[in-house]
Amino acid sequence: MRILYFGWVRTNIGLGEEEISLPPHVENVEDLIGFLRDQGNGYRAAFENIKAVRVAVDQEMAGMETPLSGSREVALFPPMTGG
Amino acid sequence: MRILYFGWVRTNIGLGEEEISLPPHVENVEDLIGFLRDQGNGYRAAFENIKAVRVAVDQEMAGMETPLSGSREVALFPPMTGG
Amino acid sequence: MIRVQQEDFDAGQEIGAISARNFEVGGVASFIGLVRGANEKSQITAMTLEHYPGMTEKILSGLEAEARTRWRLEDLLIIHRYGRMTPGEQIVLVITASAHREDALQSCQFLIDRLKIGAPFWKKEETPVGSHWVDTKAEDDKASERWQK
Amino acid sequence: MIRVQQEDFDAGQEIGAISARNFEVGGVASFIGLVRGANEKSQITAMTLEHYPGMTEKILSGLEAEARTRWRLEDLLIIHRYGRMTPGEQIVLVITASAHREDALQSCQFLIDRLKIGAPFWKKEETPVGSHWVDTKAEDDKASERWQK
Repeated sequence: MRILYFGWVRTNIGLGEEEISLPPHVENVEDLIGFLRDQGNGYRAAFENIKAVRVAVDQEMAGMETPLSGSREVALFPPMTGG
Repeated sequence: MRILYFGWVRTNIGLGEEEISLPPHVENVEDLIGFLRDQGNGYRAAFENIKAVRVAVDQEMAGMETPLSGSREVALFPPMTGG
Repeated sequence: MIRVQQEDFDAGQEIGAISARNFEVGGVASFIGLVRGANEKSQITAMTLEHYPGMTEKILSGLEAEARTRWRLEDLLIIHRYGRMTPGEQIVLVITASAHREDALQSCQFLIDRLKIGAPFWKKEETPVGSHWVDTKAEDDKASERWQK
Repeated sequence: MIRVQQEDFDAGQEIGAISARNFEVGGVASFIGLVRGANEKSQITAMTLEHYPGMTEKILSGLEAEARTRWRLEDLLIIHRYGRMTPGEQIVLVITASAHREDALQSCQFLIDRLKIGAPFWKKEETPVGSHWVDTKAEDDKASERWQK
């Protein structure tokens, strides 16, 4: 699965994009973040406060419960600051 | 006193501006309109519905009771349609 | 700044000039009013705007002062034309610039709402069947009233 | 129409083009967001806007569609830049055109309010003492919420 990072999620992790083969127990967004958090210090820092993290699954805004089966792309990022 | 007309007040009366020596009994705006109404058909048409007429005395919005003594200029016109 | 003039204006240039001038500006709001080719009832072939020279400038300056008191503005421009115009021509331009977008947007709406019924302009429309003075709209009164403090 | 681009834009020309195009247009509202030279806390030397290619276009198109449903619009343009910009540079342009000024003004405010917290852009400010990601402001959340139906 393609995982994208933006804003300070990206700068904490140190990369903008990666391809990850998810283990079978990762069924939804919350599982994914739990899995990523164990991938190293940068990941731990990025996901320390999950309330501050927003998620899009296949470019649609999603929640912690959103299932990932069949999805191609998940993006994790801080609240948006456009305009 | 200088009297100015705008909008359909002007087109009814047929002129945009005139200099009038007011008789002594004309003390406020209401008196002035009553006086003007007797100056001919165009004036009567212009001031037939006084509620539709707005007044400025020396370029400040005024009411029917506004006194005219000491004023140099009175303008009579329909509700404004700017913008 | 206010300008009352017969000539057309270059809205784009005015907006560009204001947004380029000042590094404190975070947002520039603008509104351009134009002559439409038709209203709800009929086709419009031309529109003539009459105004009250002297009082117009006074009222517009008063609106500028009020907007600058109510909102934090870095810049403000009102251009209002008078005379005869045809459909597609620009009548009025309002530009407000502020550090904060909300101040720019609110003051721009305030100014155009107030101009509609509070500045001494009168519109006469020409249609294929004759010409007539434009009436005030009830919605314009309401739009202006919401700014009453 | 929406455009997401790195290059600067000519706001004046875009506004002029929209107001000139259509005789049904009675009012054109616009908003330009610019990089300020300072915020409440410090001087800003530059700002970088990161975005999510693909999703950005999707969100902006969705906002365009929603605005066109809620208001009677003749035309609508959103240009949003990404990349590094210095103070005074333009970030975003919203233009709305309608037969009626209220529709133009309201939809313009709606779009910029929604863009602020609903489009996948992230701002990083550079200051003399380092760079930092910009936080969402509580007032921006409130501004967007008022458009909830």
